[in-house]
Amino acid sequence: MNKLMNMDEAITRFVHSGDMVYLGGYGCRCVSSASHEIIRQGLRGLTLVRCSLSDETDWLIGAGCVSRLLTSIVSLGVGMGLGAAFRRAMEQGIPNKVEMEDYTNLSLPMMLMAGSLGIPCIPVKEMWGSDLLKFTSFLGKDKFKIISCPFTSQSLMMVPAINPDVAIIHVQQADAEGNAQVWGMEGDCELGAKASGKVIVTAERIISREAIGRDPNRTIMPGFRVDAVVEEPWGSHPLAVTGFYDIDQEFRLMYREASETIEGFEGFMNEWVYDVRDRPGYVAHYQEKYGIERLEGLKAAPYFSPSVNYGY
Amino acid sequence: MNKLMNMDEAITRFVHSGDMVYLGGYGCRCVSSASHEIIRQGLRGLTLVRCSLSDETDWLIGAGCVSRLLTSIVSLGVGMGLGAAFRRAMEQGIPNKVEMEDYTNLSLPMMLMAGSLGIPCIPVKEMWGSDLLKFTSFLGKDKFKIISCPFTSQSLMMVPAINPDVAIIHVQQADAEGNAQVWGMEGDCELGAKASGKVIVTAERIISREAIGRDPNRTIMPGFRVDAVVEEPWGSHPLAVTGFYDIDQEFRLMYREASETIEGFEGFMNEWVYDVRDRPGYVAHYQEKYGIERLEGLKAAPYFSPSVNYGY
Amino acid sequence: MWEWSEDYTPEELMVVCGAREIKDGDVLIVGSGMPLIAASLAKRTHAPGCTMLLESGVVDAQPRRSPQNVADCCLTPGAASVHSFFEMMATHLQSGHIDIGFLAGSQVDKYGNINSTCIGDYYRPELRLPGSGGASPIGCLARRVLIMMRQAKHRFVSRVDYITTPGYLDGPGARERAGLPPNTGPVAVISTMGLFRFDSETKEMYLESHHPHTTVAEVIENTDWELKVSPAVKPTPLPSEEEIRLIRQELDPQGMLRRVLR
Amino acid sequence: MWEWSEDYTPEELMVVCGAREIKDGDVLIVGSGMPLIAASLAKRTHAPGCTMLLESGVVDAQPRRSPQNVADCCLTPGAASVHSFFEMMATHLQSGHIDIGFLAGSQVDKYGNINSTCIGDYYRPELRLPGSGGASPIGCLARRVLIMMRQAKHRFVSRVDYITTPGYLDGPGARERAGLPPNTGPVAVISTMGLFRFDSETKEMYLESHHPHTTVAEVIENTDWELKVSPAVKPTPLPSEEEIRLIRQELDPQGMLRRVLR
Repeated sequence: MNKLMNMDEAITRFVHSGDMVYLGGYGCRCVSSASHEIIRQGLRGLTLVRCSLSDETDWLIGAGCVSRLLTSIVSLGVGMGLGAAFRRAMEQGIPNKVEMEDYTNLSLPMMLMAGSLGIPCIPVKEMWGSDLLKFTSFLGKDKFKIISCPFTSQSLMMVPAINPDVAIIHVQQADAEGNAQVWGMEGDCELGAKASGKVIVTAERIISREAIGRDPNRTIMPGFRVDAVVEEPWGSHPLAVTGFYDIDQEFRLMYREASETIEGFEGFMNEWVYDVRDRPGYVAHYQEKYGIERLEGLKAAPYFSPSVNYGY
Repeated sequence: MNKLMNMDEAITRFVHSGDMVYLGGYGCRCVSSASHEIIRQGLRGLTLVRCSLSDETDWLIGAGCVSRLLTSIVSLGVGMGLGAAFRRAMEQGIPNKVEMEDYTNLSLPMMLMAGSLGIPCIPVKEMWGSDLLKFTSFLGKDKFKIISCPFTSQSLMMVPAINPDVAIIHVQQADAEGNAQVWGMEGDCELGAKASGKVIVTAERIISREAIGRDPNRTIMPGFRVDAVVEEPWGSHPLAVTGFYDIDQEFRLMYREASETIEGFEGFMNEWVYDVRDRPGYVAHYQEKYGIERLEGLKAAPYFSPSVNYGY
Repeated sequence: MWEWSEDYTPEELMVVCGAREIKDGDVLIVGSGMPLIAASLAKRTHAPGCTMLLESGVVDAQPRRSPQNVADCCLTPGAASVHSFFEMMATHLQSGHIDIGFLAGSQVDKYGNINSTCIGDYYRPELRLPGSGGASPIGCLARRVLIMMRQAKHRFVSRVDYITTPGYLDGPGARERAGLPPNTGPVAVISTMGLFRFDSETKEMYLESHHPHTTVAEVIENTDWELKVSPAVKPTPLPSEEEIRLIRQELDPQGMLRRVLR
Repeated sequence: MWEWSEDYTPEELMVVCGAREIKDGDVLIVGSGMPLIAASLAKRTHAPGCTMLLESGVVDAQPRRSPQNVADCCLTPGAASVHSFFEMMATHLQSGHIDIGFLAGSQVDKYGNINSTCIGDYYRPELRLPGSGGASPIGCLARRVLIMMRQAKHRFVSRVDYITTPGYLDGPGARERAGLPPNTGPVAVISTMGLFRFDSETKEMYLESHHPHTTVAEVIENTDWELKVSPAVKPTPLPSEEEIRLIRQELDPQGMLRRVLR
């Protein structure tokens, strides 16, 4: 089944105000472009599930789309620190209060994995002794449970499965059915997508079903579990995509600085989100403003994998 | 660290009588050659962990190496049925009684996964109503436990983690440090190896560390978790290895028929295991007996993957 | 339109019956042999949008020969996704995404329970059988289960010696009471002699249609309990010529299916 | 033999101190920045057999530039294995295969507990901090934890505002009582001013050596509890010229480390 559509249609059909939304990406393959469309559509009250959030979460919070955050770390990385919009929301409730449930880079993907496996909960061996157990947010008593291990009789910490309403992942390539392929750092995209009710795949390029079959081990999500496929070159910018483009740190720092004030944040949003219609419009604006050389300069240098034989 | 050694040394150092041994492979990439060495060394009392056993388990049982079997299915495949040695052991205790704990292709890999995650147990949603719950073998009451889900209060079935003493996996390629790469069907090799205390990697070919780094997503086991690396071309024969050689069904049927009698089984073992020193000796004998054309005829036809760019 | 074909073998008709149970858009999990051919047939005829998963970890395989088993390397090249049986069992089946599972076994009973573990006592079996593999989880968790088996009195028994794969256990509500998800369970048994369904009230298997090469009496004779028969029982519709052509020329050119079963 | 170098920055000395804690054969989990450089330095000098894991899912990365973060795409090409932070956290760390974890934070207390979550009240923070990421599980489960932090009175506190990562909690036996694995916990704190260890009896942090550019009194002044000092306290050994050369010319040619910390 051909599930190709543009971003506007994908978000309209599969993401709704109040949804729990899993966002893919870990340093690279971030869902920047999909987040812009969510902001343009003015969705509200989202619960974001994001293990290691990036710029897109800060935009979504600053634009007022987010009520709750299920996450493990909120730094934008070395030299960037916490997002200013995030901090305004947490510390001053601007534009709205955001509730946040703190987990870790172990427990949160374990919870997504439990979701992807269809089981209601899973044991973890960490958090003991930490204040992560002392303070809970919107999950309350369901943040974790301590039981007696039925095999060893020792205390066993169980964390609940997460099953978001919808997952958005950005991948290197997909076909029109939604078979999605990645390489490089994998993040928790597969876990998040498999845990979710609906799945939107955005891809740097659309390839044929035949081309997918030339290397089927790279498929992290088979098409039958995917609801929408969007061809979206530069979809992760200013974050990187292995094999396509590098991180645009200069652009990120520009946002970081602008977002220190509400006016600066709004200016950025107007220029890069509201005043462009879609990602091609965004890329066109970037090129116009900074020149084609800067965009070209981000493109990946070659470092090609060897071919392997799938024959028999 | 260079961990290259021959099969003799790898088995001598890392597999001992009485061990719980995980065997990798699912239709392809079977540990045929390692199993022959275990038989030659006369190990006894092994507990095999094998989700979907193949010819090697039948050889090991017939040769008297095995006391216990933790498995999910014991057919050798369409047209082959159950191994004759397996059946003699189960039905007549020849050469020795083998205790078998029956699980499924869901619960057993879940148990290996729990082992690989370092957690003592994991929920599964199956087996309810089946006689798998009614009859247990050597695990007794620890085959499974039913608890009340701490989140939903519904009954929750927990199965125990498995942590074998040693895992043996056969892969397409590895480097001398043990970084092991596969493609094609993955089976549960990664789960089994990560759940185990020691890991032996046998590989169709040894490649350089630099070559591993050209496609690091294909690594299923990083070298620091590996104890021994054995270069073993044709190591899975008569089972297949994607990209190297096809299944040798004729040879398998020959074994299947021979093994119907104890004498036939012993004849096969003498010819293909005891009377050859190692896998090169086995391959040489094969070539001598059946001709180089038959061996060549098993070699894989080309079906090459496209190269992908890891650059940035 | 299609012409009906009088030239068919019982196994070919079983495959056609299997294909007819598949709706367009269904997600199926199959082994090799008859289920794979049945699913392929459905995909080539009325259900082009169905997705075929192989237990071995392959999605939408494109084999160029009849696979010798579910993990045959010929299933890998050209597939949409290749990983592991763990992925299939845990992340697609256990999470509730499989519409149809095809199962076989050595015994089936009137509630659709299947035995593929042992004949006789579990601890001292007269005959040890392969065991569950993926069968038990598929039978537990797929929305609809189709059972394909050769008809024989010792195979169609009142109560299986060992429940490897739960059908309706001992009747209405038993699956749910045992802890299995609602709206799952066997929907049809396709044998070499007929097509059976399960009564929506009693969950007991009954004969829906007998294959044209046999009779209701013969089916009853080859069933080890007092088989109920649909008041509307009729001969199973014949395969179409196109279906037979597809099976023989494209889906099983090596005739493996026929070799295996004879 | 090596010559000692008088020309170094406090951060370079921290990196050298970190490297010295690594034994050949250790398996380390590191973030980018100082820990990555420290581990790389150890690997290039006395510990060629150590294995470096990046939290982002990379084993034995071969970056050709200073990574901007732990998930920088420059860490992928040439690595031994690239998958996910889940693999690192769950299948290597949680399963007990990590010897050393490097951690940082905004506050550390005398029992080595680390706060990277919030200053002030958790629900109404004066300052919200990044949170755990991989820090808490690493602090729970790695055999030895090394803490690298800038020295300041508001950072070296008697009790952290929030325990993101458990050190020795409130003293001997507390980790084990809380449910953490035995033989784990922080072994050293490396600051801009000195090197600290934990008393084997009391589990309290004490000053082992002050960096040559500072004094014991200065360290005490920049610590918010009554800091115990080793009777054998001495200046931290200087970096070698070779270590400084490696750092400046090969491991951090862009001088990112110095840029970040100043």
